Amino acid sequence: MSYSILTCFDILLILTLLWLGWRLLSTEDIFKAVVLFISFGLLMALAWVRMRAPDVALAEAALGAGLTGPLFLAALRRMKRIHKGERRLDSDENRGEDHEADPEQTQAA
Amino acid sequence: MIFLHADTPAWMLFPIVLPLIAGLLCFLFSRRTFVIALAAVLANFLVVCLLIYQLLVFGSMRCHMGGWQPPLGISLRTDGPALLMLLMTAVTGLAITLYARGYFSYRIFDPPRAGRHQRQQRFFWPLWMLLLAGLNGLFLSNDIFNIYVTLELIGISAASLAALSGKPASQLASFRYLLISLLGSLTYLLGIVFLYRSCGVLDLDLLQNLSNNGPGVRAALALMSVGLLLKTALFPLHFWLPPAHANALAPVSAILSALVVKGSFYLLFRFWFEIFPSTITTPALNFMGTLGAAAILWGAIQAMRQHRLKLMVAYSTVSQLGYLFIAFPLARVDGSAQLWSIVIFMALAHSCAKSAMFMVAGTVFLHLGHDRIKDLSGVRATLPITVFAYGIAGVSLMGLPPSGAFIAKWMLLSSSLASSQWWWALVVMSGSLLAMIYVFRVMSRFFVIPEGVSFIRPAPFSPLLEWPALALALISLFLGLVAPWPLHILSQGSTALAQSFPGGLP
Amino acid sequence: MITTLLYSLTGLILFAMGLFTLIVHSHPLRKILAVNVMSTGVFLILVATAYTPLGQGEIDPVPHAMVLTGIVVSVSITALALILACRVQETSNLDLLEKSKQSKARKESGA
Amino acid sequence: MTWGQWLLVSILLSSFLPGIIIFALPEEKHHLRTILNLCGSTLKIALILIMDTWIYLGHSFEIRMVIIPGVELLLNGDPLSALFATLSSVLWLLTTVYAVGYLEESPNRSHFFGYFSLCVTVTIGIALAGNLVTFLLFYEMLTLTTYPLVIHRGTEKSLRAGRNYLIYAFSGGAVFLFAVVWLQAVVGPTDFSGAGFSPSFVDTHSTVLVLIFILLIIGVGVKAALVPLHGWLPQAMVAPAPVSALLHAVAVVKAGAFGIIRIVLDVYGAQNLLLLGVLPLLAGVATITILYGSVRALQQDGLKRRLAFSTISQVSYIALGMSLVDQPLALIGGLVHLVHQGLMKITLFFCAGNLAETLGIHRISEMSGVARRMPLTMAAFSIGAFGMIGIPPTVGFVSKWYLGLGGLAAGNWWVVLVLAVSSLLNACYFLPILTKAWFGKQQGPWPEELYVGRFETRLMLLVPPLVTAFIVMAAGVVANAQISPLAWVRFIVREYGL
Amino acid sequence: MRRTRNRHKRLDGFQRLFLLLVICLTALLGAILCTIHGPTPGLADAVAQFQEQSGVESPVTAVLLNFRGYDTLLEVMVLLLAVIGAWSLTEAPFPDQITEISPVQMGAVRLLAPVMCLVAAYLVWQGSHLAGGAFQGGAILGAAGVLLLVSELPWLRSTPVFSLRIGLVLGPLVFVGTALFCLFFTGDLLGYPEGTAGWLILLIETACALSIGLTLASLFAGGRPEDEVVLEHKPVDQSFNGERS
Repeated sequence: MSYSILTCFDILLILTLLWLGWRLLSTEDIFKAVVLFISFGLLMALAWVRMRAPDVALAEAALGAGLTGPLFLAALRRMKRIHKGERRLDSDENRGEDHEADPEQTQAA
Repeated sequence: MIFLHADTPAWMLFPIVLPLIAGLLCFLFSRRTFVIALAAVLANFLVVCLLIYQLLVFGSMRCHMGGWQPPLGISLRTDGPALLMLLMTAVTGLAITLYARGYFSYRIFDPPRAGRHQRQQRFFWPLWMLLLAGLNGLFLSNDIFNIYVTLELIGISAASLAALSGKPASQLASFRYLLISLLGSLTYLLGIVFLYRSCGVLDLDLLQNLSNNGPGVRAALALMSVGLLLKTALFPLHFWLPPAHANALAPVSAILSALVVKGSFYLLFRFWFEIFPSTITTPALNFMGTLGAAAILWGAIQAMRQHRLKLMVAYSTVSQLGYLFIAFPLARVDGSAQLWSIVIFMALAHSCAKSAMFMVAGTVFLHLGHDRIKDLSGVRATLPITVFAYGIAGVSLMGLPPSGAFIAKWMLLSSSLASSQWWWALVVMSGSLLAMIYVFRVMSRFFVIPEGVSFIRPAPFSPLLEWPALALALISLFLGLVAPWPLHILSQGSTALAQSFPGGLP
Repeated sequence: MITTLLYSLTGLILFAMGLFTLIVHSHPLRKILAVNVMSTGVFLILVATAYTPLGQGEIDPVPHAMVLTGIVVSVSITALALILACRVQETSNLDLLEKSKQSKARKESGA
Repeated sequence: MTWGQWLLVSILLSSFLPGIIIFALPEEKHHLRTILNLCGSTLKIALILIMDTWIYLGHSFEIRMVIIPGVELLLNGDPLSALFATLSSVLWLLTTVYAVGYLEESPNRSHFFGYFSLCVTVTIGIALAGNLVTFLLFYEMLTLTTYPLVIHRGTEKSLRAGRNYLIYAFSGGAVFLFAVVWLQAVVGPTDFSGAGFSPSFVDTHSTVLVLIFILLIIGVGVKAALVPLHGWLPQAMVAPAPVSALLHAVAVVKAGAFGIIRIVLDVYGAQNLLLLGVLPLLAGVATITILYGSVRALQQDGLKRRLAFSTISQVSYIALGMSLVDQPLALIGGLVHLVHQGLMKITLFFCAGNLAETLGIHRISEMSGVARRMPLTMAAFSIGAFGMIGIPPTVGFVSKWYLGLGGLAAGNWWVVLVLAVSSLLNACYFLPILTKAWFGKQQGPWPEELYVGRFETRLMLLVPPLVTAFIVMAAGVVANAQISPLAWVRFIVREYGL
Repeated sequence: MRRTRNRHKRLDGFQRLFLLLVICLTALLGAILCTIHGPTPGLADAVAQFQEQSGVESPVTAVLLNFRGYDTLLEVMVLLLAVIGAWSLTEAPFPDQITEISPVQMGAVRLLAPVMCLVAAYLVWQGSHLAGGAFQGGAILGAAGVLLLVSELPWLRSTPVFSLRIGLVLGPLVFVGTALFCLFFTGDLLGYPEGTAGWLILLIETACALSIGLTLASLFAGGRPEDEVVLEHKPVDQSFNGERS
């Protein structure tokens, strides 16, 4: 009888996972997708526990959700800032590193 | 204390561990990185020579990591093909290391962008050393999951190297390269999952002995092959290769074209003909051959149409990789021993010739500031050695005698004619002719004397830029003359190979 | 057994969804997300393979170790890919800016 | 290694090493370069003469190197290779002298002479090749080493010519490679043994063997400029005169012709070819080429172009001789023409180069009265032209005589007809030049008078054509003597037991 | 963005074809998966058999750091490679603006960071017998690093780069060093001498956890520190770039 309860839990978990996965891949807003991805990761941790893989669950919770999420958010923020056309004035490397395709400039140098 | 003797299997650890440590040190220290890298590459070369000696004297060896026998532990093994690939990596790597030194010191001399060039050099060495470790690990590994880790090691370092030039085009290409290589590794990993599920072991020897032929193994082999094909850039999965290779720095292009694609190809070949020979079918072989033929022709035609030297060389890589696959359908006649010699020869010759060619392209780029093919006139007089190297490398790419590629093409032709599959022979011949056209299209530009110039002074001589390319080109040219040696090494320790196909495939 | 199968199929579907998104969508972040979903799918199949219900024997730890390795690798590649994606945007944006500036300057000098 | 093997190696090295050193020499050291060149070529002649002597005395030597089963490098000194090697080395010495004079003060000489030496090395390699694989090796290398010479001027026109040359030559090479591999797959190793493969294969594989023969002839026919594979040759005239001389008389065209000889005599063997019945095919192609080349030569005004078409026509005499392989006399005619045509054609090209270099004359219409300005050059030219027409006592007559006799002996009256028509045509395109040069009146100043001095032109340009012209006469006069090309060819034919 | 939306709304021909292909392949692979669930032993028994000798109680840790320690060695390299790659690409971006950090947030950081370090240490320690280990501990450390980075603590920017590099390389170096040490003592790479396995594994795990934490935090920072590449205007080495005579 506990078997059937477990199976019900399994099916519920799987459906949620699939739904989250689908949403995060298809939602139009990238930010929303990232948030969904974090929750997907947390749910995955649950799935790992269910699979009797506590090591993987810990790693998933810490790495998958805990670090990948912030990484995505940071990248998103960085890209948005680029999108606004904001420019950093400090480093020379950002000033178009493509001089090499430009013969005049190289020869002048 | 255990001391290393000539017959100690532990020697085979050094080609992996030495570059690994060198990579760490190169990252840790910002000075003398070249010296560290050079020491590692030289030591690697010596150890590989020792390993070959070991193979010739004591035969194929296994080295068990941590003393754990498979299936529990990971093992490395040396055999003929693996050692030849190691040798190829060591020789090409040595030349590339020297060339990279010349390349960077030439560029750093250019004050306005010295900072950027300094940074490129700063990160080139650790990335290259770790890539070398990954490649050596890949060739030696005998564990299917360990191969996955080495693949990732190679993929990440290769993508980082490809982005090193900092040009937007190179970064975009590198991003795609990273994703593709990731996709390839994931597909490969999925294959491992299927394999583990059906066989329950990860060691290649055990997998070979199981000779499981069920649908799980078939699916696994298909998945792994697709993943590796993505990384090998076989037509039509080659789309990522030309931009990534052509936009990178010249030493990086040489590494990517000469070594990285060979790694995944080597695996693919090994899986097909050594580990799972009973799984493959004639239609699959013919399919691969067809793709290879398409790659030869398509790559060569694209190479002919390019306006930039590096792009041309990159497309030529696409074309040359096709030759490796066109050998597949010939397995039905010759068994895998002959096949190994074809592909190994092809790989060796191509690796040397192609890295020489990318070096030439880089040197020309450094001197002219561009690599537009139509404006290359007069280079013959400015960089005579470089142009000579280009010519010789071109001869090798065309497969003219006595280059190593000629030997490979000869074997291809005779196998295909002997098995009355003459259409493969026709493709090989037309591929050579197309290669002639694209090689000499550039060559003739080198020879043009610009209008109104009677005498061109040779450029300042930079030995480290010019000699490595020439040396590699010469090696690829004379590889054909010393063919008995590689064949001898190849026949060593691959007795299992010969037995696995007693009378050829069904 | 049914549990193993259920989770394996889920992993496979996740892999397929990720693959489809990776090829079809063009936004770099979405591509990276897709790759992450794919890898999660593969890991799920692998762990499900090792699963044995409680009290029916030892769990095979090798796939778990493999998945741990895989997770770490995938995190590092994700981080690298994200930074690379940012760089692509930065440089191409700046490149566009430079170019428009140059063309503007050319126009002005021409006028 | 035995001394004979050392001899073979040193014959190759005697031009290879100077070539490599010349590449490394700086541009300015032209004296050192000249000395190197001359020493190398003299040494080579000496070595080859030693080899000839020993071959005549019945020794034979070979170097064999097995690369993979089926691919062997084999260098072999036999009478036939001695013939070609001697011709090449003698003409190389003369051409070197000529080239030194011709290229005085022009740029990129170290480059030029480097490839020049390599080119001769490769030609000698072709002569010494002991099997089809080795022949193929040197055959492809010949294309590579001559290409930089063809495009030496670096102009767009020369690049175009070079491209065409490459496409023709490498396509031929590819066909040849294909045929060689196929032949090996059918009959096994293809050493130049003198007898050809076992006749038993003819019964079992006759269609395939015919096909392979056609492919092989196409492969070498590109370099031998058989119609319709001749397109590259007239275009390659943009190269400097020594190069043209080399291409036409010594290296490229001759390599093709030599290939035909090897295939007919050594690879297939006369008996097998007769059994296969492919010789009429070769005869047909040769006839068409002879007549077509002559007719086209008639239409040309450019002196070098006319000579080029004349080459196309003349080289096919060799093919014609080979197609009558069962007739020893015709065989002698064809073989000896290998030498004779080289001597005559190199004389003509030297003279054409002299005219261009001294007076800037490139066209026949500009040649009126030129003999009064350059009598010695035109005398040499006339001897060469008479040889081409086949007037006794020049060597051209000897070749045609033997070919004709051979044809008659076989009852092939058409051979004589072809020879007659071709000689007539030769006369038609050479005699007007001669009359114009000797008896015409100078019309206005020369196009571009570049040299005024004690002699009619630079001494180094003048001597080589005089020497070759002398040989053209002398070899014809003493054809029956102990030492002459003809005598050696008879020796060869004896060796082949025909 | 707009382009993505458009594409998303309606799939074009190629995409539909691809969808079909993916569905077919998935179905095929699923079917194969269903057929191969047969009883394969896996390596559970082998691991259990040698668990005693591995020096740790947790089977996963035993596989990770003993039986298949070589994999883990390479994997640690992969992590380091990601940092090298990231550093080679770009500098760490500057924050939008230096905002005053609220005392509440500061307090939270003051409280959380040490606790996280403690948790990390505990995870590494318990890795030998329960779930946990270098990766999990390192991840927690990395999270702590992220927390510090987000709070824009000024002293973070003034950390000498060389020490950062040492920290990053420490784990891999200790790992390789231990592996070589074992090689010279037992003749096997990572073949721990009798009785020392537990301690050596703990050593490796501790070093790796530190490095992994630093690595993850560096990856979060998004690029190399500012003064990573110091300009050296040294003349080109004459021995390598001599004039052609």
